Amino acid sequence: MSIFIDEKTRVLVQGITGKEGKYWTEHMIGCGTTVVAGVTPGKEGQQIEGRTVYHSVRRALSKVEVEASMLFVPPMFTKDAVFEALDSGIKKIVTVADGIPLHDAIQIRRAALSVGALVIGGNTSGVISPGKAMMGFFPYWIERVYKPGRIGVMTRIGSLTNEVTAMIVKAGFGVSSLIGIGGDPVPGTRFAEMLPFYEADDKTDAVVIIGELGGSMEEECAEMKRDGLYTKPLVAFLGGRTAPVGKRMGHAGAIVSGGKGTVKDKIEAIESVGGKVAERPRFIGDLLKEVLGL
Amino acid sequence: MSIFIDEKTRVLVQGITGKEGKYWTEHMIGCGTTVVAGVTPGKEGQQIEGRTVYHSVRRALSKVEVEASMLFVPPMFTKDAVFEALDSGIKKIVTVADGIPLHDAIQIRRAALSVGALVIGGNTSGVISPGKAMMGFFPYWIERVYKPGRIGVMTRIGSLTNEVTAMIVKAGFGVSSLIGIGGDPVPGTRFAEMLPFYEADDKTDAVVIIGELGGSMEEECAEMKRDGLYTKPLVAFLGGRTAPVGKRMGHAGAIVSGGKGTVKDKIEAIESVGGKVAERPRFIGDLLKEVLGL
Amino acid sequence: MKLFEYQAKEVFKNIGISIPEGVVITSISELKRAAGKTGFPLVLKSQILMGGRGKAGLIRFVKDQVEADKNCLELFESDYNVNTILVEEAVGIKNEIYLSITVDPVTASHMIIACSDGGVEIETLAVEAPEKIIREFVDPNLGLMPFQIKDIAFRLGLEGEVLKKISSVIGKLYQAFLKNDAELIEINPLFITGNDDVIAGDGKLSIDDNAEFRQKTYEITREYFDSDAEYESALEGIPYLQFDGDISLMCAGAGLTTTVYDLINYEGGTVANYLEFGGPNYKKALRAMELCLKNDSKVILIVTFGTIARADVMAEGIVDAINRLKPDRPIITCIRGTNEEAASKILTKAGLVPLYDTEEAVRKAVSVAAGDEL
Amino acid sequence: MKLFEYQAKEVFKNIGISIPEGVVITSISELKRAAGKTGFPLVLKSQILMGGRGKAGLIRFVKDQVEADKNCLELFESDYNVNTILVEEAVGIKNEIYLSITVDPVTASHMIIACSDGGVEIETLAVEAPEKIIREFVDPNLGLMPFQIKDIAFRLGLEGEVLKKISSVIGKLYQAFLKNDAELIEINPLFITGNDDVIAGDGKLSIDDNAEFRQKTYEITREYFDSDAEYESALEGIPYLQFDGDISLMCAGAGLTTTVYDLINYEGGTVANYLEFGGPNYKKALRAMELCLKNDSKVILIVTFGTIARADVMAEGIVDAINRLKPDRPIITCIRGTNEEAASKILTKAGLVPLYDTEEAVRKAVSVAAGDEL
Repeated sequence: MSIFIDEKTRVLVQGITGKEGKYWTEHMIGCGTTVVAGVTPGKEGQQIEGRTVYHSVRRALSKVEVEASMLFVPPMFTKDAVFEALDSGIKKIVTVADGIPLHDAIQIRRAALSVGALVIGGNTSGVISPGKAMMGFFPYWIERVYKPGRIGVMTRIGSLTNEVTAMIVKAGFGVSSLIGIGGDPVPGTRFAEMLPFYEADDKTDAVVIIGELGGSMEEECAEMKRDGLYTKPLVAFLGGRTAPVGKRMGHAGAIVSGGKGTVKDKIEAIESVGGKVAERPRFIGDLLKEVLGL
Repeated sequence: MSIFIDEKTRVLVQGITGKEGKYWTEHMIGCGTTVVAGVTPGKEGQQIEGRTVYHSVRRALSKVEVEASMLFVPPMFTKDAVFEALDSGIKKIVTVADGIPLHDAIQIRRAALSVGALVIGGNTSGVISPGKAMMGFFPYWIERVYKPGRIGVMTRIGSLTNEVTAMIVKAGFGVSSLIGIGGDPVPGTRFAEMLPFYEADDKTDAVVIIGELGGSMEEECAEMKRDGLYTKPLVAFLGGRTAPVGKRMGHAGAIVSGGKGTVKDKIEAIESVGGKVAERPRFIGDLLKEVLGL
Repeated sequence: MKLFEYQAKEVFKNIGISIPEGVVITSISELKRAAGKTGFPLVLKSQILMGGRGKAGLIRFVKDQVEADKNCLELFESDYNVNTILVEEAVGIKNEIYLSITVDPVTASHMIIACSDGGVEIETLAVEAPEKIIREFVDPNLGLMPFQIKDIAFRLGLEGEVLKKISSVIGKLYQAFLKNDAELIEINPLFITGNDDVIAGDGKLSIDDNAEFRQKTYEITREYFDSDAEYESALEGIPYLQFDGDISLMCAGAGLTTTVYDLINYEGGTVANYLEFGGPNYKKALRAMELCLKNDSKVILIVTFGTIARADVMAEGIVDAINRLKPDRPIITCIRGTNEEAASKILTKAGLVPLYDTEEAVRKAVSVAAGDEL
Repeated sequence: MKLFEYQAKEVFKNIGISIPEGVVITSISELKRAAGKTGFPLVLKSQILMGGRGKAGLIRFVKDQVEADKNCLELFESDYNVNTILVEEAVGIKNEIYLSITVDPVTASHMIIACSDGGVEIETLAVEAPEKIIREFVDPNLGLMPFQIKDIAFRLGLEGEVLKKISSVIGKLYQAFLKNDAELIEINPLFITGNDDVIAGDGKLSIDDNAEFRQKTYEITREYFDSDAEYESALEGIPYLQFDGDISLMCAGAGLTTTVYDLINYEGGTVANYLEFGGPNYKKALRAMELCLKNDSKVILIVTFGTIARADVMAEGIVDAINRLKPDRPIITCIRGTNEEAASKILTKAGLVPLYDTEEAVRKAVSVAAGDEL
């Protein structure tokens, strides 16, 4: 079992004929992903990597079975594309778009919640179950980063993911499933909402979350653990411990507001429920060994 | 057991300080209804019929338990009042407003469906379980019309309800629960959605629906019966058998459009599943005796 | 409220949907100037609300001024109460599309209906080619999404420029539907011209009367109605339909009135007018009776069974109306509901013989209309 | 994009929220005319984006022209980069309310925050009187409903005319929030005057940069930024923050850059600037290095671990930048990710000593900044 995606998950690619869509569809297939069809309005009948392109999600679904949809769609059209996928009953959606308008993002998440769908992203590299399948753009070919294993990873920060995952692998572990929640202020799905899947996954021994200042996603994970809804070990790396208050350092989501969302708060929350926080990426390995009793 | 309301149902009255609100609250109490509080913005602290008035539904619910809300609110404010009740988690709402804008009505029904609430109306006299309780404005004091008994009644047509119910009583029957769905093109709840309650009600032996030309509510009841979701006898009286096509005779909902919704269609649908349609109100009694084997 | 074609097209134009070059005229003297604007050939379109204007010969294509004058005169002088004619350029058509938006009460959605066979009435299409009718349901809280528009366009078999233009029309029509609190908005046909231009060939817009308070109000004029009596009663706010039978109905409540209408037909009687003075009008007995008396009916049948519309108040109003109007024909009453005993006394005192059973009252009215004594 | 107070107030005014009489000036020569419009006493409000202007003495109440001149000059000549002053009438205040709208990511709602203790920063309120903070969550698909507005007003303890006026302000502020794709819109304080008028005493509006394509664009000027370098890099689209330490960061990816920033602090180093040239900027090594070189930093630290941002492309860009700019300070690289082997060759060939471990690179940079050899 994998979280979200494995080699059998039937994936549709929306925006498959664009430059990014084409390029990453090839890599997704290369990684083992079962891409079954693509969608680009006006391009029905084209073939990309041997997959048929349809005008719309509905038309694709009238021909092929689909479980998940991968969106390579510009930010300003992402809301429409997500709603199109939801309209067809697709319950797993990944959007890598960087720059989704905030007010669109709110509606996307609202829609996902209302039908019980998982929308991952935007502003993410996507999801990967190393050795099995990938949706998004992970450099799965760098083996010292994306080695299969038994550690679940969730991340808000694309650029830090390679860094931290490399440390996990360096310590002798591998990754079961990695979910890139995305760096936007309003991601479609939050850390805590994915934890139950890791809890139920017999291929995951512990979860590492890669977070940063701002928002409350790390605190929500701590709550899940406190409430016993997640019982496996939890290790975190958090960027921005020394970040100046009020400055927007990078992600729009990474800003401390109303006195909430400091890394200090997050560390306290996680440690108060028995989780561990690594001060440096390098420490992740030791903490994992500690919590797993190795 | 009664449908929707009985003497124990705790009822809130929104718009209680208005002329209609006051008058009918008195009658609802007179009929046996448990009215627990009222709401009129700006009138908190007033007493109507010994019930405390609150500024808002939330404030009322912070003080008293409520199961159903009765709205005496003008049509243009009805959408807001319904949403206010839904916001507080009230799942049974009756609105008598005549003149709710169509686009508001669509949103009201959509909201009711999305949270699984029953919104009865608008443009209805409400609901009554004779001898127990009433929400709306039924002349329950006319005993030759509102006699308790074992026949369930649902109606789209206020003005015909007294007429038909009188015939049911004249034939020796009485009414278990009467639901006035309302005469608008988009009522909050449809006949077919109430049928399962009558099916489950051990105090109801048969259901009489009072319908008319236009729409598809009667056909939907026939479908329920065909699909076995409603198994008790079904008798209908339908107005507008001889109505000229395309003319709007009364209710906005009562117009034949797209060749659909003629009384002929409705009769065929009901009779095809073993239901009976009375040509005249007077025939209702005989048909009831027939279907009940009396 | 149903708008005339030219009014609907004005709404279309304001929201950016192309319409043919056209001029509204109300007399033949304006025709020449109008034709100067549209050029020849042109189309004379009678502005009445009745459906099937084409079949009734109320839309005329004309080649030149002589034909135009002749046809225009014929239309103004027809039996169809044509007071306004829309003079329009004749558009060169490659294709016609059907497009409309209404609501679906079952799913609580806005419903877009489209069909590649435009120009035909949707009722006909529904019977003859139901598989060609495209329905798209829109969540009113989300509004029409671009992917839905695209899907409609693809299902219509469109591509290229026409696809883009019709997509734009669908989006705009939806905006107009919302903005106008429309019960129905329809373009049928939507022309696709030889140059792939997309132009509204006709227009229907029915505005929800209940939303009047937040809508532009159109002045109610005689032209909206089939008869003077319907116009007059509309001004009064009393629902009224004109027929040409013997019995004037003066009932309270739409459903009860409709049922009385049925029962009269069952009994072999004929209805002179449908008039419903229930609800907010229950105190308007005088005005209602006046309207009934304008008919050549033989009897007035009054049936009510009210709750808020109190029986005693209605009875008083009726007696007052009789005293003032001194009706020249018999009146049969069947007044029941709240305070029916008081009503009974009022009517009896005034010399009427109140009945209490609807069917009995109907039979009486039919027999009186047939010449029997009251 | 954060707007200045006077810009936010312009938005308020356009949507019908009252603001004090006010004039924007950019030089002291305009003051007299402005005062003529507002009268005395008046308020001089420095238009800078920094919070806590009151505490910093950047808002001055003045009684007459002499005081006004003196204070205005002081503000323009302060260290706070004050180029614009809003000259406003002094409003007679009975009461102050806090009001703002933002989003709640957890419930996917719009969130209205109100408090009867206006004039205090919400962060302070959150700590000192959390029970006084009113939160109302709005379903973005339904929009703010009247009952919610009423409820906020009742919870604020309002009644009568003031309740009506503040209800209206809440509704309008919500419209402005939507129309402007706002991340945050805030009126703090919202004045209630002695006459029960309701006037926006201050205004904040932060527009979502991602929605720029559908929003009015405000020209980016130097006044929005704390430093020339931040202004210049913003024009370039490169995220940049000015500090005054020794190490220029030139990293790819916000999170990685922030982590490198942390690691430098852990190691006792200091950061000269935060610069992030990842994502769409990964081909802008030349421009990024130019910006870094404007600092008095002692070393440039380049850390990347990219996927789409290919390591070889970035390495080429860096080598090109070095060749062109001939930097006067050491450069430490830690370039990994897609095509890292090729990158390694390019850097080595150019005479650099590429590192592959972030911490090692950070330690190196700190030691070099401290005077050690490369």
